[in-house]
Amino acid sequence: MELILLLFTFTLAVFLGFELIAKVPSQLHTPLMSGSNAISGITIVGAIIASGVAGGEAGKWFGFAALILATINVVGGYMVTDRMLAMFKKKESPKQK
Amino acid sequence: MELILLLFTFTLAVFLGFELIAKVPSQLHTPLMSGSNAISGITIVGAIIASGVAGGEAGKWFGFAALILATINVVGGYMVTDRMLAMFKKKESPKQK
Amino acid sequence: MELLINLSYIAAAILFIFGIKMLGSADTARRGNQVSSIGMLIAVVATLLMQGLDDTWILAGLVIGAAIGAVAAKRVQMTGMPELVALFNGFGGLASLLVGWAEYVKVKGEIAVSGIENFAGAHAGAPFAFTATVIYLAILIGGITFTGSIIAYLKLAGKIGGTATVFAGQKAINLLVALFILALGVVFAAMPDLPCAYSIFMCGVGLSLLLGVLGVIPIGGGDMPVVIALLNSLSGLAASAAGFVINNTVLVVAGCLVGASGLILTVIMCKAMNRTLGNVLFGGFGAASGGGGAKVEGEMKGISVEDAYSVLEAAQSVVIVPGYGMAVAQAQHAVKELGVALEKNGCEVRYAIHPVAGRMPGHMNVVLAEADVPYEQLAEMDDVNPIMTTVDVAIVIGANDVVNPAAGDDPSSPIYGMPIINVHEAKTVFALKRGKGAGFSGLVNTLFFRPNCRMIYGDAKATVTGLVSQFED
Amino acid sequence: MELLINLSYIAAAILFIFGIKMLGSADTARRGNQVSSIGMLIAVVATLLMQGLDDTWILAGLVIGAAIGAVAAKRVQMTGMPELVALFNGFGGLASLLVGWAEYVKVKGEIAVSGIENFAGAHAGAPFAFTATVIYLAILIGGITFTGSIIAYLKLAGKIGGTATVFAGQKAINLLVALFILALGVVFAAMPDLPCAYSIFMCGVGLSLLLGVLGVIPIGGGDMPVVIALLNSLSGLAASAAGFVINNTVLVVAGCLVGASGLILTVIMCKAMNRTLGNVLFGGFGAASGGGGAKVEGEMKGISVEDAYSVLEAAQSVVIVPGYGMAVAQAQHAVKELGVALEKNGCEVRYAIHPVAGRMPGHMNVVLAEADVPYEQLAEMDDVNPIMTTVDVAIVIGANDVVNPAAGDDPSSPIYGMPIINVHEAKTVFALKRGKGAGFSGLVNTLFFRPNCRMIYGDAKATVTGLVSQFED
Ligand SMILES: NC(=O)c1ccc[n+]([C@@H]2O[C@H](COP(=O)([O-])OP(=O)(O)OC[C@H]3O[C@@H](n4cnc5c(N)ncnc54)[C@H](OP(=O)(O)O)[C@@H]3O)[C@@H](O)[C@H]2O)c1
Ligand SMILES: NC(=O)c1ccc[n+]([C@@H]2O[C@H](COP(=O)([O-])OP(=O)(O)OC[C@H]3O[C@@H](n4cnc5c(N)ncnc54)[C@H](OP(=O)(O)O)[C@@H]3O)[C@@H](O)[C@H]2O)c1
Repeated sequence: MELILLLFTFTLAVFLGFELIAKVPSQLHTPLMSGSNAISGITIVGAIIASGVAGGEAGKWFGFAALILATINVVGGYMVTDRMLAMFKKKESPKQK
Repeated sequence: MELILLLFTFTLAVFLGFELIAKVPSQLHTPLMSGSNAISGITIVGAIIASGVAGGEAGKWFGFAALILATINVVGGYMVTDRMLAMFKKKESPKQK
Repeated sequence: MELLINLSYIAAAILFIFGIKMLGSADTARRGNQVSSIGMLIAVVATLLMQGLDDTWILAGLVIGAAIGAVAAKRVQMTGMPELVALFNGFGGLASLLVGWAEYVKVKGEIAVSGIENFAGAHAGAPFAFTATVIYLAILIGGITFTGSIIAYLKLAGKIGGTATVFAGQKAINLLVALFILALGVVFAAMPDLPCAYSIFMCGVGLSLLLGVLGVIPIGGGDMPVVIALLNSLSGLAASAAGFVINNTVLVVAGCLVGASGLILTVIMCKAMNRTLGNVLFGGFGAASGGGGAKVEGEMKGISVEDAYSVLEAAQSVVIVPGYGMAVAQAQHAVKELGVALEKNGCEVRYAIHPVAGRMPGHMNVVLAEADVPYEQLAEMDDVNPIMTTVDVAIVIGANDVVNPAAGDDPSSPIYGMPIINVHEAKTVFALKRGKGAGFSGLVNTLFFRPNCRMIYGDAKATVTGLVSQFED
Repeated sequence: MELLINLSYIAAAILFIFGIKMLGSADTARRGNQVSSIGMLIAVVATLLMQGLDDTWILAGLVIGAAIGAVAAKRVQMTGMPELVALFNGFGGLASLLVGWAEYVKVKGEIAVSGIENFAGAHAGAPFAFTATVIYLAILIGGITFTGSIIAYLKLAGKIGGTATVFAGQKAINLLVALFILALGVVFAAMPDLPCAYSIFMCGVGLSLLLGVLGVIPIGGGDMPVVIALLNSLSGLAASAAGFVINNTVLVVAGCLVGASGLILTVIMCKAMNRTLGNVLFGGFGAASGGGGAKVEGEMKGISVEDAYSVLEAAQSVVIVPGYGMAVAQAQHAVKELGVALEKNGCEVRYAIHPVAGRMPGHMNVVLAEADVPYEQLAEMDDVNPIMTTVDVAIVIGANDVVNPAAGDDPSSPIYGMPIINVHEAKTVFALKRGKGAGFSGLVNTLFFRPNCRMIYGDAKATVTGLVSQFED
């Protein structure tokens, strides 16, 4: 039953993902890609669990490496996205004023 | 854990529901309402289970009544929606030709 | 087997998602409805595969329900569809209520045997309070949906007065009832082993039924489509709550999809009438019959069918604005003939469809489609308004509120701000109605007093047929 | 505590949903990114609340990773951002692979102790085959994402040739590798107690890494943004698979959201270039250097900066078309000065931005924003093309493919059908480039041979600065 529910959740998330993105102006393609790349770093949660819980020396090291890599992905991803978007902001602010 | 997953599923379904309906031309409001009303008759599944499984005489009768009502909702709902939409179709077909 | 059932549920949910999505656009709407009905079929068949069900009873229930539903759906007149939807929706709500009730009866029996501490129920590991809460939610939402829909049905079907019934302290009473329901619910969930638990439960049932009545009564009949959409959203939530009760995913998901998309639809419908949801629910709109709005000076000038004919004969461009009265009079076929006659006479004919003309969204589209009015001649309000000043004659057939200029120029009018069809800008306006009756909002229509407007009194069908026969002579 | 963790996960998922939604529209994009980062923070903190974690190691890992990520993100040049995203994405894929691997090592240990029949693992009740399948999927998708992204990074950063590397039988080899991976997976999942299971697993890892390389190598550097978007979608799926492995909802949901929305984004990006996804992946586009397309007759005519200046001085309306070369030459500030000088001279100046000019979508917008070019002067391709015939001078600064008329009039050209900026319709075209170098597609540009086109050779920055100083004198 739990697995079924997980599968259900998965299915709904797929549809939601499809619906969320509709028309995106082309200048936002790169930030969107970069921002959702940061989200895909969610595997950091898996890495934390793996490096903290996984059995054996080898498992732990794998987990640790995964943790570092995933953290780079998350932190770097969000920051670089923010930098990109900050540049757009600068451009658009005169319009808003 | 199972409940949490159910809650997760619920949350995703809420968002998905919001995203699914965007701009609907006003002539479709009624069919859309009627069609999704038919879907809300999904409680028929609950009624089947209740009338088949629920304990005691009282529970069974409740289930049976629920079953009839839900079936009316489902069957009637789909059919009346189809009738409405069929009328639109007639109107639009000359355009398609 | 259980795996198969669950996978079927997932498939059903996917079909519902596609179905709702497709229902939202004209080209795919009909197929969308079919897709979602297949999803429903899958869900039902999968459920029947469960072990230990009493099949005779279930089949009997399915057959009886299907027969009633099918007959009702086939028999209903086009104009009666909205109220039928309301009725169906009420049934769905009641079904959810009963499912919750049946489950409560079962749970009560189990507790009596095993003691509340050892209760497991559908939710392994969850405290009993959770089970109690979702049961209460299911009956609460189901109950409101049921009576609310029934009232909406009665109002739409004209069995009880369509106008808003407002009385002093109404809002306070509603609030009190709601708070009381809430309090009962908290007690019910927190102290499930009270001896009077079942009475509390029954009280909850009764009060939620009452709340449904009280909530819908003060809303004017013209707002019923919005109310139905909202109640439909609620009935989805009721199904979802029932799903939590029996721990069934497809109920949770499908119910919730309907709940969310129904809410969005409600908001969209409110926007089309330039209202907010709060205003619809609590505004008591349409209660003050003939009240609000400035007093009108002047008189309504009638015109005979013959005189109207001579004006129409000379017209180069005519806009026909159908409204609720045309649907009531079943005048659509005559109207179509009038359109053809005018065209033969070298006149350009357009039908201007207001989004909330009639008693349900799309009402006019459906009625005119029945009479085979060519699709190209139907124009949306926004397309026809800009060219209104170039129109020779605007024929208003049984429409009233949707052509009330007060919506545009009288800030004291309750419908101020609603977009209307600006027929008053046409060179001449003919208004076909039986008498001095008001429209759904109950307001006086200043259009009929304008110098460029002439009334043609009488039943819409008779009047239009008269005009057509003039053309034939 | 477990409840709290799980509720936090739901909150995180909701924030991700809002984040992605907001990222899709210009006004909310930045806040959307922040919202989703808060979601991530919540998810991480909630996970740290779990019992029995070895905190020192975890904190060490987090600090190291955060430091590296932050420095890289701060240091990178604007033009280097796409490749950095590729690199990050590769890390994410590798992390998912390692999570899967770690879990496998753990599971293997457990099986050795308890025997495979008694295996329970994260999925109570599920057969071991399921666990094996999801582990395999996680390492497979993670592996492809990793090496694929690294190749994309190397191509974008110019560390390996940007053009497509195509060799005979390439597709066949890729197909073979993919099939082999599949076969290994089936064996791995179906017969998990083979003594050589670990070797099979390692083979799977190795082959999926190989497949990532093989899959991306034949794709031209110009298509890398699309490839990165696709790999991003894959890395989401890898995270989702890892979520199934350790039975963690937030991983499943967030990964899946990214997987689906990334796929949509990929398709949208393909559309902007008038390509299909299949064509991008398997087309070997840009491989035939200078190949396809008709031979061009005529010669490219140069013009000196001084002569160009006198033409510009007389111009009433100028369109500036920036391209990759402008970004490389870091000429944006000089270009802005030129724009100002032209305006002072009474000339109307517009910048025409092609959606795929440069090396990432929005590249030109970002670069010009850096130089404070006024927002109002930026025009989309579709807005500027219709008025192109009225333009006196179009200055093409380091752009090539996006102004290649062959896309519009030469069906044999590989870029035929791509929408371009029709500078060739302007009265005069100045093309600023260093020499006869081709653009990213490797194609000859017939524009440069047209009679109304004059080349101004030299580095874009030097040339533009030269023009500006002419204006100042
Ligand atoms: N469509 C929707 O979904 C929807 C939703 C919510 C609210 N509403 C409300 O419903 C109203 C619709 O406006 P409407 O302009 O279509 O209609 P209306 O304002 O209700 O007016 C109908 C008019 O038709 C006349 N009439 C009735 N029977 C007739 C007959 N047999 N022959 C000729 N005339 C007849 C009536 O005048 P006599 O009695 O003098 O004949 C009345 O003035 C609006 O207030 C709208 O807000 C509609
Ligand atoms: N933006 C995206 O997201 C994206 C995505 C996928 C593909 N692409 C592809 O990338 C290409 C972009 O087109 P584009 O027109 O912007 O650029 P391009 O076609 O790549 O051409 C760049 C031109 O700039 C010149 N150049 C290079 N360095 C220069 C310098 N320092 N000073 C002056 N000129 C210099 C080069 O000629 P010389 O060597 O003679 O100087 C070259 O012809 C398209 O093919 C597009 O499909 C872009």
